[in-house]
Amino acid sequence: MSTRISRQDLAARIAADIPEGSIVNLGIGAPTLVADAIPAEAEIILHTENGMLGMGGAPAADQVDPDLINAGKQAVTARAGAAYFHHADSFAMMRGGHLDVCVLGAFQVAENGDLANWSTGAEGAIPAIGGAMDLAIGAKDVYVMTDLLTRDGASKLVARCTSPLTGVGCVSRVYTDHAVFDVTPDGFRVREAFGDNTVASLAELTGLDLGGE
Amino acid sequence: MSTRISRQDLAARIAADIPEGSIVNLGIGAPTLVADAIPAEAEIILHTENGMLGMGGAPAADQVDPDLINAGKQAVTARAGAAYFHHADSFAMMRGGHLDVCVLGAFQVAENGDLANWSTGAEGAIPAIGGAMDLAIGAKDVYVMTDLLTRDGASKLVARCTSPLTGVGCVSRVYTDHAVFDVTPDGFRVREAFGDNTVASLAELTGLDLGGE
Amino acid sequence: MIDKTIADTAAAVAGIADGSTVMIGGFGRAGQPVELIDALIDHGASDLTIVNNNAGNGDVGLARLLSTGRVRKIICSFPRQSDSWVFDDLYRSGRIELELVPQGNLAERIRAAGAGIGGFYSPTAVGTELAEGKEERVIDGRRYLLEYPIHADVALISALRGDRWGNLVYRETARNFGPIMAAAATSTIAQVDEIVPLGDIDPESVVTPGLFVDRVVAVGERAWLQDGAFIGGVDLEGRPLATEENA
Amino acid sequence: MIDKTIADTAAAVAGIADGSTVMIGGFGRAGQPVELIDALIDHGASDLTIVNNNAGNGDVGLARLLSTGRVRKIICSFPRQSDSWVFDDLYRSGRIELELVPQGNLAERIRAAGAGIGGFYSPTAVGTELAEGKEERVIDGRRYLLEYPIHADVALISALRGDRWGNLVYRETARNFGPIMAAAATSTIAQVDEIVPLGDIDPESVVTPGLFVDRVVAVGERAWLQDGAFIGGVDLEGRPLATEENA
Repeated sequence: MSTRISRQDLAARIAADIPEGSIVNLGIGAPTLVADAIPAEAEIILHTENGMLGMGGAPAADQVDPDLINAGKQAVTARAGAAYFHHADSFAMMRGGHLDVCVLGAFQVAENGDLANWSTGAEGAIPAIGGAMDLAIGAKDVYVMTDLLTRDGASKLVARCTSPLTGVGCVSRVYTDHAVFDVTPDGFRVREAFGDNTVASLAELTGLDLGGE
Repeated sequence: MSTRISRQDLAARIAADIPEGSIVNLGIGAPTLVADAIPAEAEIILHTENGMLGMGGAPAADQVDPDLINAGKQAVTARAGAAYFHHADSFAMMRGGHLDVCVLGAFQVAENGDLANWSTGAEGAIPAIGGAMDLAIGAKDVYVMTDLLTRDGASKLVARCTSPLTGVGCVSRVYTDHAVFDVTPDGFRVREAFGDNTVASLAELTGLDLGGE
Repeated sequence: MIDKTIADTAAAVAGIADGSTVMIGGFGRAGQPVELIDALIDHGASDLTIVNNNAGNGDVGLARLLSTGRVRKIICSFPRQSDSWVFDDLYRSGRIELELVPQGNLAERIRAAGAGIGGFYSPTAVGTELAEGKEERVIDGRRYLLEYPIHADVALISALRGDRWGNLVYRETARNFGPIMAAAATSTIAQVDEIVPLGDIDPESVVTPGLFVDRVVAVGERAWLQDGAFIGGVDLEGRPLATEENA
Repeated sequence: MIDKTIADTAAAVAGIADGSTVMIGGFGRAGQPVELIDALIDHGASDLTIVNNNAGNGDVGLARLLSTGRVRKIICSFPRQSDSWVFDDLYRSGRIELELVPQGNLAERIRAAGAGIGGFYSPTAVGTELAEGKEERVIDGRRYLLEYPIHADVALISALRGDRWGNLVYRETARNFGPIMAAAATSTIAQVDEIVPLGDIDPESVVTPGLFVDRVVAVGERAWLQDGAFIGGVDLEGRPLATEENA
């Protein structure tokens, strides 16, 4: 029984949902895979909050330039039409509502759209926020890309977040390895179930009312 | 009896008081004459709030460029080392305290340093502020350049401004055609009297206590 | 393919609705998008609120727009100029509303709109009559006034060069309000002297990144750059500086 | 003649006092003024508060400064990285104070300091635990938090080229915090790869105008640009991205 798709396939699924011409920020971690899934000829403009629009893919090994990196501090390239700017201008773009889509990782997403992705709240853990709180409130659409379940089998889709929040009511859609969920006024609704997953099986996995009869 | 110096001589007097290396903004009107009084070899960096540092003097007639103007909308030139920037950056320089000196015109200056230079308050007059209020609060030293007396013979140096204020307690020095005055905690003090003017004669002209015995 | 270029100015301003707030770039005439303003006049939108540093010069551009009677209100810092007779007449006869804003507050309020700032404490105008009705707060011993962002439906700006992604560079002091207005408006329309191929603008030197721009239209070399009408400043009372009678 | 160029990094950092707040440019290692930080370590100033986006990488630059024990507090957005072991150890053992600030608030607070803004209402962190103790205000139906500027005594930044007036241009994403930190500090010290004659930098392309810069020191081509140590990102939990175990 097939119930999960690979992270690469999920990245491709997200990339296919982003319209040509969109301004998109990809959070650090798994969401960076979406960049590789965007066809080279597609004009989707990637924003990286450390100061660039028009980010391209990874460079050849001998073209690596330590001054040219993305928010995950990985080496990247610049496309024709790129622009560099400083951090205040970069976050003004984000906070001013000029990004169409951002894709973020998550520890938890609640059915009211709350996002928790910066701290598990675990004792002794070193907190780190980066630009996630700004992305959460700034992008027109906040997509989350994550496994549906933690390694312990707990659902990352929850009724209410127990981990510290990144943003309130900000998530519009969640792409998981089991299914894609929209956040609606009535809670999560299954947009697309992968493989053998059904609304009923997903409701059981998450313990949430997903609107199946 | 000589009691007044020319506006050109006054501009030269102001220019001589500005140290090499200063960042200086010259308000519209008479203060623009100060630019011409700065020796060409002196490196005093002129800021014009419409978006330029390193402003030079007037161009030759056949070199006039309507895209290159000062705050008074007069044609100017750019020196080697100049920089252009947008209005928010330009006023951030001013409001953030990065200018050393500005020279403004005035309708009235009060002995507590209050400045009135944007509106006479006359009925039917069209108000206009421009950057004067930002300069008043932003420059480290606010110098005023003005005739001491109005055409009606009233003193522009006053105990309290009656015209609408531009800034509160902002003026540090007033250069007039009769004398130069410092604004001190005790009120105006004569820094230099031109020609036959004396502290006593200036006190009589202004009706103010200038600290003469 | 992203292509924000538009064939002509009439198409560029199509869709601007009656009642819109329209930011218009420029300081005096430098950076004023004269060709777009002319197109807006032909377009006919009315009941407009205009945001500009000034209130028009001579009988062209913004001044001509004002003369059509389609501007309900203007938000600016310096309406009074030697050649602002169109505005002067409208204002004196009560046919236009004026919101006078110190130039630095005007710039910062526009910048705040583009940057998603809800409000900010400004040091400018404290203790003046323009502080009336504004919230004052003392922060670290200094007095500030609370100022709010100025958003717009449309920005009309002028730049030197643009590409099909909307990246823009400006020329000299004509840059002025263009970059911040582009970010503050829901829809930004830029006239440029020249449209260049994507990649021709150095990414280190882009001033307005394309995400702030919706339409780019080439107008060619601006004839009014050559007409000599832009010269001459004004004194404190708005009279031409050549007139030496005023202190 | 204005000449802000300084012969060497030791002279450039001379005068930085114990107890100073020092902004240090860079995002990760891009734009980090490693040579100036090394000079600051040799200089010996202690009891410092450091403002940087991160909390050091590996054992060089900011990480090496932290390892000296002379940093009392760090203000940053993202301390946890795959190679932040120096900070991690100090933090876990309670030997350094951390003020965690969302990256956009960090940038905007630094920008506010340079721009003379007393405070601003930010949309970021509303409803999160980082909102605790902050004033919230609803403006036009949206919730905001009041944030205050971050000022510094000194900024150490890295740029590509500079001239004797202090004009700077940067390189690619190494620009990051340099321009806003330069404006927010009482004294700004810039290391550049190269000092060029006045007038060589196009006035249209100057990123940091010289009035924000006090000292410029040339360090030559940065050797660490070539050492390969800068590659590799981190995931949500700060582990190297090459490790595929984390979602």
